[in-house]
Order: sequence, then C-alpha cells, then structure tokens
Amino acid sequence: MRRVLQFGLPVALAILAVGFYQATYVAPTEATMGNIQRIFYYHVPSNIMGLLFPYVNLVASIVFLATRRSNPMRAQAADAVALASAEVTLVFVSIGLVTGMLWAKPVWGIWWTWDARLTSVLVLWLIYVSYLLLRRFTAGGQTQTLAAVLSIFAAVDVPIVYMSIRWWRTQHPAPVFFGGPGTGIDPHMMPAFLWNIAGWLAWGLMLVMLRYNLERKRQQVEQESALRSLEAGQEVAR
Amino acid sequence: MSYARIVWAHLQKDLRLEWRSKDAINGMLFFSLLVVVLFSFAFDPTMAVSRQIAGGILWVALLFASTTALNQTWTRELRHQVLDAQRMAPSPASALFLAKVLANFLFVTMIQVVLGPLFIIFYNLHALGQGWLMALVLPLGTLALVVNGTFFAALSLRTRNREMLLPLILFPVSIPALLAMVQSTTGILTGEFDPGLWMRMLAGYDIIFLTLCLLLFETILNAE
Amino acid sequence: MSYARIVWAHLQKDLRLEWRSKDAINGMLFFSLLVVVLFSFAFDPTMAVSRQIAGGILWVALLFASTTALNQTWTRELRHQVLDAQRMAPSPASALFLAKVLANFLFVTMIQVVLGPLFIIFYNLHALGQGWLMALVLPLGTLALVVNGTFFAALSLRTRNREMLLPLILFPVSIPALLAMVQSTTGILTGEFDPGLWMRMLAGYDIIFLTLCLLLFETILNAE
Amino acid sequence: MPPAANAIELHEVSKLYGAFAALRKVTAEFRAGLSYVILGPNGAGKSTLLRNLAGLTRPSFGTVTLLGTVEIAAVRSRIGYLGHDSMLYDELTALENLRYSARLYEEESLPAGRWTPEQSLEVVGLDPGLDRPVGKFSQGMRQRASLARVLMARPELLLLDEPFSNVDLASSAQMLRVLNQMRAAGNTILLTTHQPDLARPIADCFCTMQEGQIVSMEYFERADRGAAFHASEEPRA
Amino acid sequence: MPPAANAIELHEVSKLYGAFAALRKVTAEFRAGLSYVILGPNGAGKSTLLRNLAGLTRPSFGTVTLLGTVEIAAVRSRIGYLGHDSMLYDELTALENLRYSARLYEEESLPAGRWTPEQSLEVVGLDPGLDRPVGKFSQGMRQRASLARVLMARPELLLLDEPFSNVDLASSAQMLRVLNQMRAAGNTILLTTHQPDLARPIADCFCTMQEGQIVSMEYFERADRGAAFHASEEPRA
Ligand code: HEM
Ligand SMILES: Nc1ncnc2c1ncn2[C@@H]1O[C@H](COP(=O)(O)OP(=O)(O)OP(=O)(O)O)[C@@H](O)[C@H]1O
Ligand SMILES: Nc1ncnc2c1ncn2[C@@H]1O[C@H](COP(=O)(O)OP(=O)(O)OP(=O)(O)O)[C@@H](O)[C@H]1O
Ligand SMILES: [Mg+2]
Ligand SMILES: [Mg+2]
Repeated sequence: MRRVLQFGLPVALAILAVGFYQATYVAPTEATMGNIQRIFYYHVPSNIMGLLFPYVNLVASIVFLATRRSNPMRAQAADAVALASAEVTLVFVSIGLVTGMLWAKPVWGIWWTWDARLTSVLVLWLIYVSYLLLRRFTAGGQTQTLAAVLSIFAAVDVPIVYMSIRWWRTQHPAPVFFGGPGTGIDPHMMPAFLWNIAGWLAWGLMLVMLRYNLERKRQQVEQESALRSLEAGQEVAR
Repeated sequence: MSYARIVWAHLQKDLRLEWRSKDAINGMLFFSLLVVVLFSFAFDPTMAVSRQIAGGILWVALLFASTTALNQTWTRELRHQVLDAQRMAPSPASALFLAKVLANFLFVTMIQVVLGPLFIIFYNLHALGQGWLMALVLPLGTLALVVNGTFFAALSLRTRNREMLLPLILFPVSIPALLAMVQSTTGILTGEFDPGLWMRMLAGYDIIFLTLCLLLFETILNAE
Repeated sequence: MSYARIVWAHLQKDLRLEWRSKDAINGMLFFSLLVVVLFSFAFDPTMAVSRQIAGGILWVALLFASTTALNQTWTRELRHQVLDAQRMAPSPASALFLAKVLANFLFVTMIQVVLGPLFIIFYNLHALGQGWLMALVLPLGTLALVVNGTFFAALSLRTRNREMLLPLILFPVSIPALLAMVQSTTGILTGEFDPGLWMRMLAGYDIIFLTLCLLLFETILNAE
Repeated sequence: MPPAANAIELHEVSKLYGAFAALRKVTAEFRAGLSYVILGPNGAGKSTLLRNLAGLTRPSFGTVTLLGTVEIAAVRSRIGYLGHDSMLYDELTALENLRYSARLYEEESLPAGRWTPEQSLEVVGLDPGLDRPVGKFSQGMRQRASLARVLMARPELLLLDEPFSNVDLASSAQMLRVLNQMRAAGNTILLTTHQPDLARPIADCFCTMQEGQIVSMEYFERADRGAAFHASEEPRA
Repeated sequence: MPPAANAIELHEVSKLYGAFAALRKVTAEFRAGLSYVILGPNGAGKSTLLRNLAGLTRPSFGTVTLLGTVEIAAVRSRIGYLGHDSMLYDELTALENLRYSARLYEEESLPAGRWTPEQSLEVVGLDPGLDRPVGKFSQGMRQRASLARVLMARPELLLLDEPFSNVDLASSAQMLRVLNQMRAAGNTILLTTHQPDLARPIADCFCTMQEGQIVSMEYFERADRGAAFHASEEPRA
C-alpha cells in the first residue's frame, strides 16, 4: 500500500500536469465559447469521477453490512473505504458544481438554474453531505452501521432523482459522448480530454487510498488504546 | 395471520398513547394552520397564479406538520427505555416499523382532513384538471413522507441531537418524492399537464422505499 | 444586576447543552440550505410573481426552522424532572423564560444569517423598497415568533387535557404578528407601499406580548 | 440560632388525585433539628407527602406550615428536595450541573457555610474532576450527584425521597455521615426509605405511613443528640 | 427438562466506552438453574454486564455464550431483562402495558405454564383492575409492574437489575417467593442488588464485581436446593 502511494502519487500528479498542458496549450479553441470552454477539461472529468465514486461507497457499505458480525476485521476495512470514497465523492462533486457554475455565468449569464442535470448533481451533493454529517453526529459503535444504511438509501435515491427531473426544464448540454451519430467532440480535443480523465482518475484513487490509510491508522490507534486501557485498569487518563 | 396481529398490537398501542397524550396531533395542527394562514396573508389568494403555487404550499405545510409528528414518534419509545423492551421482544422488528408508519400516516391524514377544506376555502380552489385524482396523490405523497420520515427518525434515535439530524438526512433523500407530489398536484390544479407520470413515479417511490425500510429496519434498530 | 446574572446563567446553560452536540452549527447551516432548496422545488423561483410571494416564503421557511428549536426547548427540562428543580429554585421564574426566549432567538437568528443570502441568490431578489429595513423587520418578527412559541410550548408542557384547545387559542393571538411580518416584508421587497405602519405594529406586538408572557410565566410554571 | 420548635406543621392535609386520596387528613408536627425517617409500604403516600412539603404540588385540603410560614414559595431557598429522578441534565457533567444550580441560588440569604460545587461532590464521594456527562453515570453515581446538588445550599429543611436507593453500602455510610453532620448542625431532615436498618443511625423518629395517613411516630432518645453539635464542626476527610 | 450445564459462559468479555473500560476481560460461567446475586460498588460494571448478557449492547471484545448459543438474538424470547428504568409506557395502565407485551410474545415457543397479564400482576402484588396509568404509580408500584412484565413470559434466564430498589419489605418478600419458585422450576436468575441480606434467601452464589471485573464467586450449599423443585408446584396464595 505504501509503495503504491509512493509511486502512484507522483504519477497521478504528472498525468495531471500533462493534462493541464494539453488543455491549456494544445487543444484548439472552441468556436462559439472561446477560451472559457477549456474549463470543459476539468468540469467533465470531475463530474464523471463524482458519479463513479458513489458506487465504490455503495459496494463498501454493503460489504460492511454483510461482514460486520462474521468478519469484523474486514468490515472495519470496508468501512474505511466507504468513508474515504464518500469524502472523495464530495470533493469531485463540489469541483463539478463550482466549475459548472463558473462556466454557466459567462455562457448562460446566470450562476444557477433548476435544470435536470444541475439539480440531480445538487441532490447528490446534498445526500453525501448528509452522509458525512450523520457520521459526525453519531457516536460509538453505531456510526458505521447507520452510515452504511444511509449509503444504500442514497444509491437507490440518486437514479430516481435522475429520472424524475428528466421531465423538468433543461438547459445543460446534451451528452456529447455515446450520444449517437452527430455527437462527439473535435478529435483534436480528445488527447487533452483523455489525459485529464486519466489524471483525475489516478488522483482520485490516490486520494481514496490516502484517506483509507489515515482511517485505518485511526482505527488501529483506537484499538491499541483500548487494549492498553484494558490492561491498565478501569480509571485511565485519556 | 400472526404478522398482521403483531402489527395491529403495535398500532393499537400507538393510537392509544396518542389518544391519551395528543402530543403529535396538537403540534401538527398548530403549525399547519399557521402555514396556511401565513400564506394567505403573503399572497393574495384571489390572484390567478394562486393555483400555481398552491401545490407547493400544501406540501410544504404537510412536510412541516409531519416532521413535528415524526420527531415525537420514537421519543415515546425512548422514555423509560421502552425501546430496550422492543429490541428484546421476539416479534419481528419490521412489524414495529410498519405499525409506526401506519400510525403516522393516520395522524398526517387527520391533519389533511382539517387542512384540506381550509385550504380550499382560503385559496378558493377548484381544480381545473381531474380533481378526484387528489384523493390518490395525497395518500401516496403522505406515505412517501411518512415511510422515510419514520425510518430516519429511528435511525437518528440514539444519536446526539436527534431532532436536528432528522431533517438533515430526511430532506435530501425525499426530494424526488416532494418533486413528484408538487408536480402532480400542480398538474391537477392547473390542468396544464398530465399528472399521470408523476403519480406513477410517486407510487414507485413508495414501493421501493417501503421495501427498503422494512428490510433495513432490523439493522438500524439493533445498531449499537 | 442580579436578575441579569441569573438570566445569563440560564442562557449559558442552554447554549452549552446545545453546544455539547458540537456539530449543531454545521447542522443548522446545512438545514438552512436544505430549506431553501426544498422551497425552490416547491415554488419555482423563476416565476415572475416570486417577488410577491417571497415575503411569505421567507417567513414560512423561518417558521419551519424555528419549530425545530421550539419543539425541543422545554423537553430538555422535563427529562429527569429538572423542571421541579427549576420550580424550587429561589431565582425568578421569568428569568428562566427570558433566557429560553433569548436562546431560541439566537438560534433562529443564526439560521437567518445563513438563510437570507441563499434566499437572495436562489430567488434572485433585490428589494425595490428600502432593503436595510429588513434588518429591523427580521429581528422583530423573529422575536414575535419566538416569544409566543416558547410560551406556548411551556403552556402545553404541564396541561394535559385541555391540550387540543391550546393551539386554537394561541393561534388567533399570533395572527396580527404574522400579518405584520409578511406585510412589511412584502412592502420592502416590492416597494409598492410603506412598511412603516406594519413595523410599528410589530414592535408594539413584541412589547405587549413579551411583557404579558413574562408576567404570566410564573403562573403557568407553577400551575398544577 | 435556636430553631423554631416546629419545622413543619400539617393540619388536616389531604391530597386527591381524581377520586383517589393519596393523603388523607394528615395532621402532624415535625420538630426542627431532628431527623425523621418515613417508612411505609409502596403507595402509602410518602412521596406525595414530600412533594407537598416541597411546594411542588399543593394539598387539595388542609394547610402546611413550613419554617413558620404557609407561603412555601417564600422559603423555597431554605428547602432542599431530592426526588425520585435525578433532576440533573444528562448532557452536562456533575460539576457543570452543580455550578449552574449554585448560580440560581446566588445572592440568596443562605447560610454562609454553604459548600462549593466541588466540596459538595466530594462530600458524597464523587470525583469533581470526572469528565463524563451525568447521562453516562451508573445509577448509583447519578443518585449521589443528585444528592450533592441538594446538599450544596445546605438547606435548613432536607426532604429526601429514597436517597439510598441504588447506592452501595460504603457510599450510603458516607452519606449518612454527611446527613448526621447536617442534623447535628440543626437542620431538619425528612427522608423516606425502605431500608430502615440503614437509616437507623441518624433517625430521631421513625414515622410510619399507611394508606395516605401517618399511623405512628416513634421518637427515640439518641445518645449523641447533644454531642453531635460539636462533632459536626470537625473537618471532613 | 435437564438444563444445560452452563446457562451463560463469558470468555474474556470487555466493554469499552471510549478509553474507559466498564468491563475488563471477564471470564466466567453461570450454571443453569442456579440464582446468582451480583454485588459490588457503584460503577463496578454490574448493569453493563447484564446489558451485555441481554444482548442490548455488544461487548467490545470477547464472546458471550447464552443458553448454548452465541447468537443471542435467537434466544431472545427465553431471556427476561429488567433494567433500571421501567420499560413501560407512562400513559397506559399496568394491565394495558402487560397485555401489549404479551401480544409481542405470542406464538412463540414459550413454556406452556406462562402467566396471563392478570396473573402476573397478582404475582407481584399489584391489583390488575387498578385503573391508573403507570406514570401515576408510586416508585415501588412501577418497579413491581415492571417485574411483572418480565416474569410474564416465564423466561428461562432472568436478568434483573436491582429489582428490589424502592420496593417495600413485604413486597420484596413476595417477589423473593416468586423468584424462588422460578429458580426451583429450573430457571436461571442473575440479579444485582445493594441489599445482600434481602437477596440471601434465594442466592446460590454471591458474585462480587469490582472495577469491571468479577473478583469472587462464592457458591454456598442450600438445604432447599433439591426440595424446592417440588415446593414450587404448589399453588400460590
Ligand atoms: C453548476 C452547473 C453544472 C453542473 C452541476 C454540471 C454537471 C455536469 C455533469 C454531472 C456532467 C455529466 C458527466 C457525465 O455524465 O459524463 C456534465 C457534463 C458536461 N457539462 Fe456540465 N454542469 C454544469 C454546467 C455546465 C455548463 C455551463 C456547460 C456548458 C455550457 C456544461 C457543459 C458540459 C458538457 C459539454 C458536458 C459533457 C456532456 C456529456 O458527455 O455528458 N456544464 N456536467
Ligand atoms: N399524579 C397522580 N395521579 C394519580 N394518582 C397518583 C398520582 N401520583 C401518585 N398517585 C398515587 O398516590 C399513591 C401514593 O403515591 P406515592 O408516590 O406518594 O407513594 P409512596 O409512598 O412514595 O410509594 P413508594 O414507596 O412506592 O415510592 C399511589 O397509589 C399512587 O399511585
Ligand atoms: N454509555 C456510557 N458511556 C461512558 N461510560 C459509561 C456508559 N455507561 C456506563 N458507563 C460507565 O461504566 C461504569 C459502570 O457502569 P454500570 O452502570 O455498569 O455500573 P453499576 O455496577 O451498575 O453501578 P450501580 O450500582 O451504580 O448501578 C460507570 O463508571 C459508568 O459511568
Ligand atoms: Mg415514593
Ligand atoms: Mg447499575
């Protein structure tokens, strides 16, 4: 794990640097929007990551619920993954929201509109904030279980949000990729986009790992101090 | 059926307790009245647009009312550690949940029965769409609110600041339901679009979340 | 002054209890955000009339927020019969009431500070009247809500049977305050009429009811 | 200060709950400076009696004269009442609870020798530094914290409803020592209990209730009655 | 039915609250059909031990084997737990509370000889016809109603946390008689108390806790151990 981080972190940063170079100097300027369109290379990858990591969180939560009695050690690890991926999700979704709003102001003339995509992203953000708040509000052994349950609710809810607001007014660009014939981006933009996707993915994974390690450390320290207090006697100074 | 009998036992107990204390009903009534009147001051109900916002007002009033009730719903089990007795009973935990949902559903419906006519009078409403559909939308919407609300109230039961936590986790998850409720009500009142799609969505939401809650309730009840 | 010190002791205790669950502030921030988002779902802010209903919506949102605070305010004193200790303490009962009002006022104001700007952004508001007057209307209105709400909560605390009546009694009493709050806000936002009269009325209402509540609190606290 | 002859006088005091009489025409006198142990079966009306004396409920009929006045509200600060429940905030530590309570009694004409919150906790055998909210105390610890709150103001009249329940034997003995000192200092004590043997060392009178009435008041001579006055002035451990 | 040799086995059971250890590596065995009286100072961990046995909290480390299984949830209906609090609804009468509880235990494979709510109330000396919500009971009456709820299902394993606190002497004696019958019928009883003398008549073992550990288990021979089996079959008064 340590090795992966020592090696992976520089690599992720390097890819991001290449992506930055590509996006700023190599990719062509978009015809109608001009340079502001370059935000695309950050906006879309972080939004994609923001939609990816919730699944990591969901899987980890289910693993936690399934193993919390039978295999507490694995459950603890799963919970650490769940926490890490939730926080990273929030980071990406926040970046997506902010870059989107920065883009929207010059292009649409407003910061915000109640558009299908924007709304569903906002709800995703709200749900993960509530997830983290729940984790902070609860104490003791129940935190992990309750959070895992909420995570399942979130996973069920997000597709519903997504569907429901399809029938709502919309302003956000339609899908560019896999949208059928006539869609897609200028092939010259592709390298910059791919570099950025790769870079953000690598960075996201590194973040999750770092956070995971930190959480595992905390669990370990907790465990050790518990064992110490068992040995030392009942009244133990913290 | 034995499961049904246990649900009935729980429900009967809840109704009896509410009848003896009238905690929930009271608070709900007060605040929903406040909301209706507040809005008729805020917004001249004789205007033509009133129809467009009436859906929103109605559901906000109900959300309001039910949060008050929902916060009460488990508090009663916490007093004197009755909840521990519930956790030790061999009857299925989901029956307890189902009964609470039913009880809350009844309370909120009761409020609706008071609120509805008032609302119609104050706003001088008569639906331009198919008014009778409201008789479907109201229970469906109430159920959506109450199912999730009861579940999350139980979830936040043993946490610090439980009253605060409830809306924080309930509202984000309930947004699709709220959206569907408001939209179908508006559709019915204005007659401008067909509420059918939204209503089906509401029904789907109810079914999915009721199932989910019933499945997961045991887990959160015994989460330590 | 000794009275002030006792009020401060009560207030400090309430704040500390609230603070114990440290994340209260975070929670409140998030709660305000949620309320605004929910209201945007319920009432499409892009509508042209939104300025006219914004006054009402703002106050409903606040009412919403303060219910959370008010509902809990006395429950805490009931647990473990702490209220009996309060009743036996030689310090004046009205100090207890005043401190509770202040604590609730603080919480609701805190919410307002967050809610206000969000509201302005989401509803794209800019006052056509004298915007700074809102800095007077908001606290005056909040005080009216909180004074009556706290008193009402205390009243329903110890009376059991007449309970159904209480909301119905207090409710009409609150109507003038509601009217004044909403009207002065609308006056300020639309610039169509002068909010001065309404504001003076609100101030008068605050003074009268605060006095009344302070005088009567001892009675209801010791009502048996 | 020579205490008034009677700390409490009850004249035909009855308390009705609906058609049920929890107290039935109780007429009695409790002398100042003595300690009374009230015994009796469950539901006899012991708690009801104490709550009426504390002014928390009012008798349906009859008059209660307390510390020379019928206006109980006027002498509130001189009465200490310990109920069934802890009367403490679960979220605060014992010390915070006591500090808060102390401030409500400030500026009142209380005896100069009253205890600080810290002293008071030490008196009942709790560590004032314990950084744990009362909600997480064990049953007996809570009971002791509760008693500390009541003792803090060193009230002239102590009304204690089952102070020893759930308290371990060592701590009960400690509490008894404190109560004995208070008694010796001239304070009046009324306490209910179901453990007469435990309370015997400080009792001047066993008062038995049954079905809402006081059926017997059995005073007995105590060797230490005079001596205790002086013993109490010694510093505590 | 010959009971399993051990009703409860604890293996290195610890319970931590933060850095504070309420139970520390408790290893012990409780034999089926005996009654254990758990003693110890306030905060020793008695209540924590019982809550862990009842499955209401889970130990931080170690395993609890109950009635032959580690899955406590599976044997829930065979365990009766009486906590510090009444576990009853204040607004309902005792009978209503018990009837409700009985319905939750319906259809379960409970011993055929279980009591009806009315019988159960009579066993603890409460009038089943009493038309008064539990919230208005006296402390001791509430405690008895609470015990009645637990006894109703005649659970194999009884975990009682200070059942005698606030109960008058006559009723304690009555409760002891009932418990003795249950014990004689082969049920296992664990109870905590601060009144060892009171509990002595039914104790097979005094188990002392201190600072989160069981420091002694003192079994003693009882003359009635065999005889009780038969005595219990007699009708009650
Ligand atoms: C706060 C405002 C915005 C938010 C929350 C937002 C959110 C998103 C999301 C969630 C995606 C989806 C990525 C995927 O599904 O693969 C996306 C993609 C995209 N966004 Fe935005 N966006 C915002 C504003 C904008 C603006 C103002 C523009 C440009 C006018 C824009 C242009 C795009 C484009 C071109 C894509 C790629 C389309 C696709 O392949 O799906 N976005 N955005
Ligand atoms: N609010 C009330 N309404 C109706 N009856 C009540 C109320 N409070 C107490 N009682 C009844 O009054 C009687 C006396 O109660 P009280 O609490 O004084 O008894 P007690 O002597 O303290 O008993 P214990 O030893 O069990 O504490 C009981 O029968 C009780 O049920
Ligand atoms: N939730 C909790 N958090 C922190 N500490 C706790 C918690 N519950 C109990 N404790 C602590 O654990 C210790 C043991 O408590 P427990 O209630 O088991 O004691 P006990 O032996 O039953 O005492 P008593 O005779 O007073 O009832 C106490 O010091 C208590 O403060
Ligand atoms: Mg009593
Ligand atoms: Mg205990």
